[in-house]
Amino acid sequence: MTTTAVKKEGPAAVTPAPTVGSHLHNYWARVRGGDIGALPAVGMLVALCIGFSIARPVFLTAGNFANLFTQGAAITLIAMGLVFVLLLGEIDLSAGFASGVCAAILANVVTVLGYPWYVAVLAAIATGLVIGLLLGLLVAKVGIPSFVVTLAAFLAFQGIALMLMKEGANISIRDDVLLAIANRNLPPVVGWLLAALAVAGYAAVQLRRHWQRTARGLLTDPIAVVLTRIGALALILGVAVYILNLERSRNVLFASLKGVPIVVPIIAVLLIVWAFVLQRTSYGRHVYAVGGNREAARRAGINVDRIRISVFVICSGMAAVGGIVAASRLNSVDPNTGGSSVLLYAVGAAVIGGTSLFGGKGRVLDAVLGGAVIAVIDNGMGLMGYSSGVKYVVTGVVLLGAAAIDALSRRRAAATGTR
Amino acid sequence: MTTTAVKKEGPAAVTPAPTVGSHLHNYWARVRGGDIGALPAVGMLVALCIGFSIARPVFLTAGNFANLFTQGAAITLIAMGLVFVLLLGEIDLSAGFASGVCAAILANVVTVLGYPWYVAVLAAIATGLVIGLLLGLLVAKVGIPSFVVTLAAFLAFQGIALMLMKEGANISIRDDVLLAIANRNLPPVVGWLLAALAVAGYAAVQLRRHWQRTARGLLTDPIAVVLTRIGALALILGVAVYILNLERSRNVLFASLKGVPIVVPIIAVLLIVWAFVLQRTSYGRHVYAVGGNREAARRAGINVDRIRISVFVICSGMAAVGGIVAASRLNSVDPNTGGSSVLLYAVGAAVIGGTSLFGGKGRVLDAVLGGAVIAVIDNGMGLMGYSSGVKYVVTGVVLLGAAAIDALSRRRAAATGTR
Amino acid sequence: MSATPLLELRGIDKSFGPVQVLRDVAFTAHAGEVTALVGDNGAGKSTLVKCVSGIYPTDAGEFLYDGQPVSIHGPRDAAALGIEVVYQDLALCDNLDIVQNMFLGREKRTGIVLDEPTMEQLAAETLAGLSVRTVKSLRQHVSSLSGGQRQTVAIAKAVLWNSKLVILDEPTAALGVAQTAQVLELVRRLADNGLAVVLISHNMNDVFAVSDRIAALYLGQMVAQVKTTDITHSQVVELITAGRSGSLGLPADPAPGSNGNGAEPADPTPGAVR
Amino acid sequence: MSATPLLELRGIDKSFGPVQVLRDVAFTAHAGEVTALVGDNGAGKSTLVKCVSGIYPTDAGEFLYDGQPVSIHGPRDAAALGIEVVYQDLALCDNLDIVQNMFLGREKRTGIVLDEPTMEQLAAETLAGLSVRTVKSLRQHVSSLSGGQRQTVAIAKAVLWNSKLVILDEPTAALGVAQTAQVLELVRRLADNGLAVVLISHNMNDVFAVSDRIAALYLGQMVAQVKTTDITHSQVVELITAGRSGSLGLPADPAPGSNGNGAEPADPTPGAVR
Amino acid sequence: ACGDNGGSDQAGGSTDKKPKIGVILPDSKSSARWETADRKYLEAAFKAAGVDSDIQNAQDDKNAFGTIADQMITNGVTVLMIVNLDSGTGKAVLDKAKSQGVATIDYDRLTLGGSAQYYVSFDNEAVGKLQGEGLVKCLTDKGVKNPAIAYLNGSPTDNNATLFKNGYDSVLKPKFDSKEYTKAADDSVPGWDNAQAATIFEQQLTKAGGKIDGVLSANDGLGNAAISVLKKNKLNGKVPVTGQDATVEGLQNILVGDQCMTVYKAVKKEADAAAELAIGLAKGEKKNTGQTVKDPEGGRDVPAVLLEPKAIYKENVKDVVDDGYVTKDELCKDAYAKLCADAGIS
Ligand SMILES: Nc1ncnc2c1ncn2[C@@H]1O[C@H](COP(=O)(O)OP(=O)(O)OP(=O)(O)O)[C@@H](O)[C@H]1O
Ligand SMILES: Nc1ncnc2c1ncn2[C@@H]1O[C@H](COP(=O)(O)OP(=O)(O)OP(=O)(O)O)[C@@H](O)[C@H]1O
Ligand SMILES: [Mg+2]
Ligand SMILES: [Mg+2]
Repeated sequence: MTTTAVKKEGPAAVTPAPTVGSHLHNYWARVRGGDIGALPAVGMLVALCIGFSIARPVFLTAGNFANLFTQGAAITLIAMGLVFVLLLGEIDLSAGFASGVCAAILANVVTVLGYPWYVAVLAAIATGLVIGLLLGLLVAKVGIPSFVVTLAAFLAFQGIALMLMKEGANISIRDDVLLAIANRNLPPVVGWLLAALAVAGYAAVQLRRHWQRTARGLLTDPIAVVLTRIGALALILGVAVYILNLERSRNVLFASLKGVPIVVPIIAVLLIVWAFVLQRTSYGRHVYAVGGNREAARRAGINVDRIRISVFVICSGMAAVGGIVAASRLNSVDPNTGGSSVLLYAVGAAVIGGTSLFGGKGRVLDAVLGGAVIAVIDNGMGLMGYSSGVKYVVTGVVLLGAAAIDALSRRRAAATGTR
Repeated sequence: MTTTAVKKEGPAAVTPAPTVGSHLHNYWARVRGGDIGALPAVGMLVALCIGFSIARPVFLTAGNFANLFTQGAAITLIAMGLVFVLLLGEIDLSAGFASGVCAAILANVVTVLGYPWYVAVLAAIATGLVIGLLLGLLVAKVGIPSFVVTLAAFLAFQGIALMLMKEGANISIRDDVLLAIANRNLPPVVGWLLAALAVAGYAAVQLRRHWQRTARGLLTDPIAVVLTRIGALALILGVAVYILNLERSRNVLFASLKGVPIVVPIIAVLLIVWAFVLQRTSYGRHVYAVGGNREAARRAGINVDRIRISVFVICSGMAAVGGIVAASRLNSVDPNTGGSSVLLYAVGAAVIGGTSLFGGKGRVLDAVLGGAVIAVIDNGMGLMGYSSGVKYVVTGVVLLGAAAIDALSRRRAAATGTR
Repeated sequence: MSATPLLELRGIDKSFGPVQVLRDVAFTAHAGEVTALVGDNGAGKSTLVKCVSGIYPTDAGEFLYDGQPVSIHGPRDAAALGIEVVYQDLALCDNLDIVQNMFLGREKRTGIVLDEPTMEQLAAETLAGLSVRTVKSLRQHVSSLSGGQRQTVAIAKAVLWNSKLVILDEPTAALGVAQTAQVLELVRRLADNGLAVVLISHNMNDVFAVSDRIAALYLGQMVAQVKTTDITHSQVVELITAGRSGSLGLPADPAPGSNGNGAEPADPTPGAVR
Repeated sequence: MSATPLLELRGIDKSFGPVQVLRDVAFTAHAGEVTALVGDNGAGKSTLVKCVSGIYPTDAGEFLYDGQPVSIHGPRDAAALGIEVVYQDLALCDNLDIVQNMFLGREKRTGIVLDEPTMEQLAAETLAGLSVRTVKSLRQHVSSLSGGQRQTVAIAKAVLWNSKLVILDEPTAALGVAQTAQVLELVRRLADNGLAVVLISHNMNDVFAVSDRIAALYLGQMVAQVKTTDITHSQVVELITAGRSGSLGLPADPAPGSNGNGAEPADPTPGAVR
Repeated sequence: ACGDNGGSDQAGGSTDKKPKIGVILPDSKSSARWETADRKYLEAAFKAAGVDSDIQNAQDDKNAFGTIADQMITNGVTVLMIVNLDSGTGKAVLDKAKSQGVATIDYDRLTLGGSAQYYVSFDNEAVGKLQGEGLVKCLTDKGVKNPAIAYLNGSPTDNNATLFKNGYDSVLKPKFDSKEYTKAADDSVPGWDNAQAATIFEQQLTKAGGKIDGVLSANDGLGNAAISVLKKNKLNGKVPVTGQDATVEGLQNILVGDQCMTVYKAVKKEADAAAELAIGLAKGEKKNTGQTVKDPEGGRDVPAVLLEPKAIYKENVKDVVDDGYVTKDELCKDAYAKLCADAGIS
């Protein structure tokens, strides 16, 4: 037993407080080292936008920009919920049709039964939560693989949607509030107010954190970097709100059309809420832990079953929200709502954003970025005027190209040994 | 350094050569311990068959038994290929539409261009192999996640199929050989011959192995157990061939209808070939290794990229075979061939059979058993006469019930700590 | 040490399928003492630990904790009783960083929000006490740590809490000279503070340096549990490798594998394929 | 030992993103000798090994093998040169059994069919030579093995082949007393048979028992490579923990972290979140 | 032929702009006609009139349908012509177009409660009725007593399938009620998927113990699936099968005698009529169609052009070829040359 003298509190204080310069330097080293966070997804988006703008200049108009949000909203919302399930390395094939079933409940309650909109919305979301609970119980307690459970649910929900629609008819939605969700815009002033609020809130959180850490003597980013971040957010939001507040009616005589689409604050709030849950609460921490190493999580005393059930509840709940938005956008619900490619696109959105299908890696923001990529591709392809065969092919190729940008920029990660 | 005397060749000879009794005892201990192999899938099948036979006695007729094979053939073949991809923990969402594209090539070559059937079959399979090569290169060399690559391919292949069909028209297949694949039967004698050949081959392999191991003094199953296994196979094949050789024409005056459907030997041969590849060649060993621990495989000097590419080639190649069978069955190819639920059912078949989506665990037999489960459900549900909504729901519930049998019987595995 | 032991196991049996790994194992750990658990590779030490911490259910046997019979159905039950374990296979989440792993399952919070600064400070202090000098950042994912660094994180994680029984399964296997010394010192300190400590190790020097009692497992059977002062280095090695040493251990000969299949000391014999 | 070394490294640099782990490392291994590579936790030993075996690409530096410059782009290149490695993290496939793991990548075949009986026999013989006594069946999945059993399989896997250079990264960390003795004996035997052996270990007794030379890494720098007979136990410990000992090692003081960021011996400092 | 005027059309009045017509087709899987016929004829008509057009297909995806509509409006179309996937989605699109001052036409399918200026269509219920009548005719020709009928309906989620079914039910239900016919089976085929149709029919046949005397299948693809199963049981030609769309395959099946009839919709006429109205709207003219259809939901009389579908039997396959809907080359390939000659197709 050699008892070497070990200095207890070593040169911790020697570590220089990072300056702006060293921060940038470290960031650049991280990027070169492959730790690039959201950069590739943003890169994909920029590349796609540039490509489509060149091919079809109309892509760059304010009207098209506003369209993007409502077009991508439903899939993005479903993808946000799916991120939770994917974080555990599970899959929910039924999320698409679950959104359909919830939308069918919504339509039945509001149109057929004639209840007010908020009752219908509550009923739809409650349905989603119950569905999720059921799926979660089957996966966690009975132990059937989630692929099989949700494949069975995928079939069953199709049937339930059909039955709720009386075997094929569709149900229209006439309620103004519900229709407004995906079809109306905020008054320009409200848009500005919300943007200001968001920036203020972000600034408060960031600065508080900075001061708190500095007070405790912990390593923190230099204040200039923090301020730059706040400024960047303000700039982005400002530009976006400005563009969305431009008049985009094709014919002002008929109707005026301007303002931030109502779905935008809905997505933004849900994004903030779920990002908060995942990053700043112990529940979120446990989700990552179970996804990263289920056995380690169990040994750490985490109630793994409860976490597994909960993610299915969140996923189906978000699917319900997605279903409501889809119903609002289409003014109606039919047995195919949530069907066709909705599920694949939603999972694709999460994966393109950077979420791993093996669990443990992913963020809610991924779903939004990936959803944006898919919405942009869909939107851009809609302007190209191809026949359907060609359109499918080009869409696939564009998607692949976008993913290749991501993959190639992440290759360095593999090269330097970080996973 | 304590140098403890260690006996070099310990009581190895003391280990008693297993008797039939101890073999059964060990088997039972393994079953109780959760190591149950194909038992749950077989259990599922038996439960389903009993259920449907009670509900609809016609389920148990020879004619319906024969139908099962042709109905499940295409999905089973695609699932067999998917097992390879799943063994690596990858996914191929495009397998369904790949089979559609290959079928379209087949139809175009044989019907539109008028080449003989073997040229068409070769062209279709070659197309499958090229598709697989492309997917594999994108996944292994460019590094895009397989979900994204094959989602893009899923879209692109839909488009290519449409384009090959001139944007939507069906192409009929009138070639007798091609039509025979899924619609004709072997002469009864040939059926018996093939069955005898299969039993003889199995016996030869098993006995040779037994003698070889005994000669080397390695632990081996008692000869009685080996003989029982051979006998069991002979019995099962005998009964199956006997039933399939019964007359099943609705009206013997019109035409006679008996014999083993031609797809059966096709599936059987492919099953044997792929099972051999996975279990008895170093390629198969490497597939398991890469799926179990990619880094360990790499460190063992396995060319991981080549393995990853190869599984996509196999998968798309098998998809091509599935597409050919599907085209034969329908006498035509349409843009939806390989679409709708084909992919989910095929992946589901593999997973229900016991293949893991996380890689490293699965057998080709799983695909066949899982495919049988799905075919039986589909077949049985077709006899129930439900309306579509109810049918979807009941199908989902039945699938879930079957999977629950499996999950519950595997629970002991978790309880005793084996994974 | 006539006081009731903090942990007492009686007649523990554990099989995996046809293979019996623990048979009729008795074991005690006293508060204020370091009990060393020794045994050959595959003797069943880690399995015994996992039975105690509720990871594996036992087939038979009794658990007494502080003299009271208890049943432990999972790691949560064990944690509730104040049992902390450092597992041989470490069980860290590779996708989380050092601080996140150390506080996993017991995060510090203010309201519902995680209190990261506090956790970071506590983690830094604990690790500093374990002589870790090459960790670049506490926000590093554990997947990028060296073998010894991982082990240190696992140890730090277990000793952060106020527990009554700490079990360490080969905690110093991957550690350097200085770090090993530090951990052994820590083990002694924990026991001196009144905790019961169980230390599994193959290193006899370490065992004799810190332990008060030694328990020896041989092929799944507990062959001796004696005071460290009552036994010599070479006696322990004999117990480990042969199951007995003089009057200690298994009764003299009649073929060690007489009472059952599967557990005789056989050289690996080629098994039947499938 | 004036002959050309079998392996010679010169000026190896390796960084992970912003963190430099190896700087200007020189290292030699001679045929017929056991070279012990020692260093503190996180010193960079395993990283160096992985650079040699082609798992990590290096940022700079030269490899000479048998006097010839070579470039190793992956484990396959290393294997082709006759380099076998037992990694610290073992790298076994949990879903394969013992025999399958031992022959992974180099299966014995007759025609295209795997020759299972031969592999099983060879595996049984190799394992028997390593004193493994508790493995129930060679057809057991490695996931169900104890820590020490896993390690033995990894060692057996590496020594099955006719190689020229065997590198063992803490091979005895999880092994029992008898098994450790057996492995050290094996290490010596390999070197006596003319192979070059590199042994990484934290156990100074083992190092002094079998090695001919000792190379010490300190925070990513090679501070000394000397004959075992020319150095004492405590000098080695000093080299490991302080980077120098008398005339050996780093030049006397002016702050060890003078030539770069990142590698100074800092206690873990709370890193910035994100 | 499209997109060359994009980008600059932010400001108000659209009257002085070059007219541009957007068309949204529903899918390419329920029927091949949309991509193979409608697109071709519409494109030709627009080209002849010298107006720009943008024809897209929603691929049976309602979300895509909405997106395409957004994109066309953004792209500056002055007239939007839609084949709705269902009335709800259709209405959302029509309303949006209206609020942007874009004129609209319901093509082939009426959007209930919608706001389109015109409706041009074949009557889907009439199609179903022709199918029902065709089956009765074929069964009568065969002289089957108390025939057992199997239904192979279209997709359960497709409203048109429901309309077809209403049509043939109106013919056959009375016969079931009077015990003249027996209904052996009635199943919908998810997504009009032919492969599933084959399994479904095979099971119908098994369940009925082989006693099925007539198959009412909703289109030629489903019909062909049923025929493939019948062939396997050597029952083809003995059991009449219906169809729709007059596809090459369907017509060939009719020539061989495996299929009893199909319903031919003279798509060219429909396309030409719709194109004419659209071009008129684009130029700001209002045409009188002379006919209206009552929208039961909106209570509006929609000016309409209604065309008659036509039943095709072996005898009048020739009519389809004469119309140019399919070419003789496609239809009378190889083995069919003789059959074509027999049917008087030259
Ligand atoms: N899940 C399992 N399934 C089957 N056998 C197992 C399982 N886990 C452990 N074993 C067997 O049980 C025996 C005891 O294993 P254990 O891990 O408890 O040994 P140990 O005493 O900790 O050894 P070491 O010193 O090598 O860590 C070994 O022979 C091992 O192969
Ligand atoms: N992939 C990686 N990314 C970032 N840092 C890494 C990575 N791998 C290793 N490191 C860092 O490099 C340093 C050296 O690690 P290495 O594993 O080589 O140490 P070691 O000498 O083998 O230590 P031990 O004795 O504990 O095994 C450590 O500080 C470790 O945190
Ligand atoms: Mg152990
Ligand atoms: Mg190391």
